[in-house]
Amino acid sequence: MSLNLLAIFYLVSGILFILALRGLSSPDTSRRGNLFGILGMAIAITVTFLSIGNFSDGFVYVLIFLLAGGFIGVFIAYKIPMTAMPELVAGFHSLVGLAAVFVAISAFLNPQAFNLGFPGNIKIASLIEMSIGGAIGAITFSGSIIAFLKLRGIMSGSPITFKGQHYVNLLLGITIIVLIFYLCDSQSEKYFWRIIAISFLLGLLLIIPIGGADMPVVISMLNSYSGWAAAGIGFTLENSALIITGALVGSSGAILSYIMCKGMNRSFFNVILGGFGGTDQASLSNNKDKKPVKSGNAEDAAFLMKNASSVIIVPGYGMAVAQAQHSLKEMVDSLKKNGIKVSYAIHPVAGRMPGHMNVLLAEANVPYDEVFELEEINNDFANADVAFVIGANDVTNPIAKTDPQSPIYGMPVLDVEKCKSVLFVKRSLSPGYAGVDNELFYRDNTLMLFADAKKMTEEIVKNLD
Amino acid sequence: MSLNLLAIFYLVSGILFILALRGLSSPDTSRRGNLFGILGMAIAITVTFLSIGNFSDGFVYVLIFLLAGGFIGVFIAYKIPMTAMPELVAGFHSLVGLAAVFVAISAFLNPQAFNLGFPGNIKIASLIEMSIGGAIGAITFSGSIIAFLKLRGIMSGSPITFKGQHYVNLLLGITIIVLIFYLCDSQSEKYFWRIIAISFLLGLLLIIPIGGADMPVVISMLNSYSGWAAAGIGFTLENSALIITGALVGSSGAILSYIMCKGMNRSFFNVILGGFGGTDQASLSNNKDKKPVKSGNAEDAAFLMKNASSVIIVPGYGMAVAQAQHSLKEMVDSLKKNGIKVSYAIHPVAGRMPGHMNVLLAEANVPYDEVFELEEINNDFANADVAFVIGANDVTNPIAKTDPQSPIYGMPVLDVEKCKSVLFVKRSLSPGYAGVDNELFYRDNTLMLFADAKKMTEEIVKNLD
Amino acid sequence: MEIDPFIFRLSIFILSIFIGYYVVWSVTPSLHTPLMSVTNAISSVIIVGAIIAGLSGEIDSVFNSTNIFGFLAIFLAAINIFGGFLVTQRMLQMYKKKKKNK
Amino acid sequence: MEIDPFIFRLSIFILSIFIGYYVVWSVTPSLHTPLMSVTNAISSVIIVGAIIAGLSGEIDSVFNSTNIFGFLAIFLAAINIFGGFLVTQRMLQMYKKKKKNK
Ligand SMILES: NC(=O)c1ccc[n+]([C@@H]2O[C@H](COP(=O)([O-])OP(=O)(O)OC[C@H]3O[C@@H](n4cnc5c(N)ncnc54)[C@H](OP(=O)(O)O)[C@@H]3O)[C@@H](O)[C@H]2O)c1
Ligand SMILES: NC(=O)c1ccc[n+]([C@@H]2O[C@H](COP(=O)([O-])OP(=O)(O)OC[C@H]3O[C@@H](n4cnc5c(N)ncnc54)[C@H](OP(=O)(O)O)[C@@H]3O)[C@@H](O)[C@H]2O)c1
Repeated sequence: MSLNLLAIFYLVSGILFILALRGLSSPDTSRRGNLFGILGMAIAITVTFLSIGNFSDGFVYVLIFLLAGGFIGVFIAYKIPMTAMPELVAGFHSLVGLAAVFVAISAFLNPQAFNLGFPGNIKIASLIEMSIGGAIGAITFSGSIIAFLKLRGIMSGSPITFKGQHYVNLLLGITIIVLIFYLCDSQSEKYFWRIIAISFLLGLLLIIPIGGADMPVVISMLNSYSGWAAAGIGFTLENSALIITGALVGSSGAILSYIMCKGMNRSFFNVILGGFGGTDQASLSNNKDKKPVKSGNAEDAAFLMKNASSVIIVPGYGMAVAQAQHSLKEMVDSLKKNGIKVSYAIHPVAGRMPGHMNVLLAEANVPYDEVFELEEINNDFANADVAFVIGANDVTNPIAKTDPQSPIYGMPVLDVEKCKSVLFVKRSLSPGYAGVDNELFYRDNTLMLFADAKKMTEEIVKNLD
Repeated sequence: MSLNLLAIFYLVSGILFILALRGLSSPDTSRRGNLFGILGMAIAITVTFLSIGNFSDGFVYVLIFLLAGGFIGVFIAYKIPMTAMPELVAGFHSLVGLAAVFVAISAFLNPQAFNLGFPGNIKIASLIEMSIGGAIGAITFSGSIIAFLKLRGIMSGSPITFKGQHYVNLLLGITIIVLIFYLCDSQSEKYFWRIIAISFLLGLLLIIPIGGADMPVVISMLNSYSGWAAAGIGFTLENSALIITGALVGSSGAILSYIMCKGMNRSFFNVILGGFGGTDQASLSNNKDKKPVKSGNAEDAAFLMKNASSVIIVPGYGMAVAQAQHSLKEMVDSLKKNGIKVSYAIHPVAGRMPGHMNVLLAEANVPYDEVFELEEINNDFANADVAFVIGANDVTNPIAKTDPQSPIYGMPVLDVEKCKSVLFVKRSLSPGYAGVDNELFYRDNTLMLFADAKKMTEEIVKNLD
Repeated sequence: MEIDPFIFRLSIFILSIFIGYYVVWSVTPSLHTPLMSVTNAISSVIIVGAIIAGLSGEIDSVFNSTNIFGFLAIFLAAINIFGGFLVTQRMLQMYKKKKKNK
Repeated sequence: MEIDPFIFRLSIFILSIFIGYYVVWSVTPSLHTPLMSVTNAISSVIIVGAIIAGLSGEIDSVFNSTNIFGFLAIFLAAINIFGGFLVTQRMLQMYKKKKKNK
């Protein structure tokens, strides 16, 4: 296949990836978008094969590895529960990162195959590109592994900090840059291996100090890194599909991190510098159990909601932990059978990753046009009878509106307190992710339902029948 | 200057143009955006000079022509009244179109200067690109001239149609394509001139049948054409600044035409195929002067508004015609002094070009945060006391919501009739652009103020003091 | 063998169309009139071609049939550039927030 | 003299960053989770490099120190491609409108 035709096909596959992301602007077009993405990938792989045209033994092995990987991928994709999405994405990122490292290594060891020169005499520009691609890939790999372990609970979620760690990281970063200089100068293999090794180490050190609950921002940031790594390799391979895709993924990850930080009203550096959001800190809340709270059981809740004319459901992280979305849907269905108007209010950072609640509700067959975003629904609380807050906490905390000292001050929150009555389903009075006490628990129009979210909704359903 | 450096500078200027358009996403950033645009243009011009490096006589003449044109441009920009924007844009488009034609001609006559080969032996690809660029440029030129004449009132605004005109246009279009083939085959100059000549003719014939009031859509479409012409020339000159800019302008114009057509609830083809929106048709309205209307004078209007607690102003084309924006602002100021809440409601297609009302109000120093778009304000009419409709008609016509036969059926309209009372300032009962009678004139809570918009507001101001 | 530069230009063209699409949809409707005038101004970057054409003749014969078109194109494009950017600036200058006004 | 292809690639890269910026802001927040998984899937287009690396050895010695890395990279990227697109499809399949549900 001519180089020109090949370039056009790679361009087409880059454009198909753009269309894939574009499809996500609405659920209706999203499935078609995903198909565009698959098509783009199929084109890129096929033309790469054709361009080599080497249908020998090697080709068979490529197919074997491709299918083996594909098989594992399909298996994981079917088995994974929706609640494990954050870990899954982290795990997948680590693979992309490692793949980028391997491609960079191959390019270094066998530059002829990529038209980059000869071992010991590689073009300087290519050398720089492949070191950058490899280094970012390595950071992505080891960082994602830590993120994965923390999210999976294999490693403690608490931030592990030590004095001067930021200086150590800075030093490592500088070392990598210096090594790239040496590599360009000497073309010596040992520098290349050192760059990769130090990058692995840097990835570990960067993510270890960040608390488990901050992992979503980290994942998105690593996503962005994997994009830049791909773009770096794309320059090495002179491949526009990789360059376009890398840039897309790079900006997408960066924007998502930004959206998350803004939603939590924290700066990106505050997250990245670490030491926040560990589980220890979260339990360090003050003056709790001091004021009296009204608590009730499933029967009370069922009674209240049956007599309401409109109910707004506010799901949060606890719903995900308890996997309560299916029984919640059942509850809503039986409320609707009683002629009660029910809608869902989703805060932009409810749960632990962007869009977390939406996926879970979609999994439970909740139609997406019953699910509203903060700005769409916040005025409706004043006219609703009951706010049913299930496993959410920070996203309802009015302290964000009043106390400039509070860590969540300035974050927009759902005005559940404007409802006639508020039901809180959670297991205790302990605070949520941000570690801030919620004064709503102690209000007169609040009824606490202390229980696991799933058990509680199941019981409410029984009481509704 | 090396070709690579030159290419980088052209890329930078393309990016600056992107940032210029991006700035327009809010009035705050728009001025900086415009400066980016100017900077981009300055870079493009400067590096072009440097790349030629021919500081001889020719250079002096270039400067003379540049400054002469610049002087005229500055003069026009300072003198033009804001109400003449539509004509101005049409006039400017014609110049871009003609410039594109001239560049294409130079490239054809003197291909060496552009590295395209030699006269009589020009690269086929370049020949195609320059013919397309030249043809689109010529269509843009003659079409814009007609649009300009119609908008300025020099030529009758009524659509001039004859049987089979669409077939004639189609034939001309095909002829152009055939001539391009011949040109590539023979490299003969005569075919090139014929392509340009027929394109001029086609431009005239395409726009003449379109009614004067549809000109804004046409202008935007011609804007889009001028972009594609620039991109075509950009391929010929292998210049990325031109390619990027051409694509930007091309899509921008197309999207604006689309927005306008959607706002009027008409299809693009309906507009382009012509025969609609002439002044004759507009006066052909039925059953007017039959039902009784309540009409009042400035005193009545002043009394009504003085006793209101909130007033919504709905400006339309008539305000632009009467240049009433300044006295309107005065009226609003004196209402505000009386403690009355006043806001402005702008329909997306109020006036005769997108954003027409906004510019005029901005000219009269109305702060842009008092000006609301249809979706933002439409619910407020129900709670307002007075809707002051000044020179608007179609955009308030409730027939768009009720009568599927009406030409404006389905267009979103401002719900002025929900106000306690509605004041209409216009000179007669004659309909607006769409030629449809407005039943609001005959309602009980409507008071007609028959007068020129400027005179009426001036009198109201007197009565308010 | 190298990839034909035309293909790169095509890529740039197509990607720019995407950008144009997004960038224009993000323009607020109240600035649609300045948008029309500024796109008109930037499309006169065609002056680049005009300058090359104008300077292409031999040094001694400044005006001949080929480069006179270049000079004319410079003239026309310059009207647009200066006129377009200035009138846009004039319009944008008028868009003010409430505070400054009271 | 021709323009260095690197400059074209740089243009493509920069323009794509703009597109990424706009395209991602236009994604509806309720689809942010699928967005994360699909961007992960498409970033495995790096498999293109892996395939070239895997097939670069001599025909007779399929596995040697250089192209074994290529094969490993193919394996890893394939997990992502199949896993990423499928899990995205699985998620998107769940987003339904009211009508179908009642
Ligand atoms: N969405 C994102 O992108 C993202 C990313 C990073 C961080 N965050 C942060 O995450 C927080 C999200 O707020 P949120 O209101 O959704 O959650 P939250 O404030 O973290 O509160 C979750 C609550 O759920 C309860 N819970 C836990 N397991 C439960 C179970 N099995 N049954 C019932 N309740 C259970 C917990 O209380 P008990 O222990 O008393 O049961 C806890 O108070 C925000 O602070 C946000 O900044 C979000
Ligand atoms: N904005 C755009 O982009 C665009 C583009 C193309 C078409 N259009 C069309 O233009 C129309 C705009 O609606 P509109 O409500 O703004 O205007 P309209 O429906 O055309 O009505 C304008 C009214 O202003 C009155 N008028 C004219 N001169 C006046 C003066 N000197 N003093 C007072 N009144 C005067 C006229 O009535 P009298 O003769 O009785 O005074 C006329 O009824 C829509 O139909 C739209 O589809 C808009």
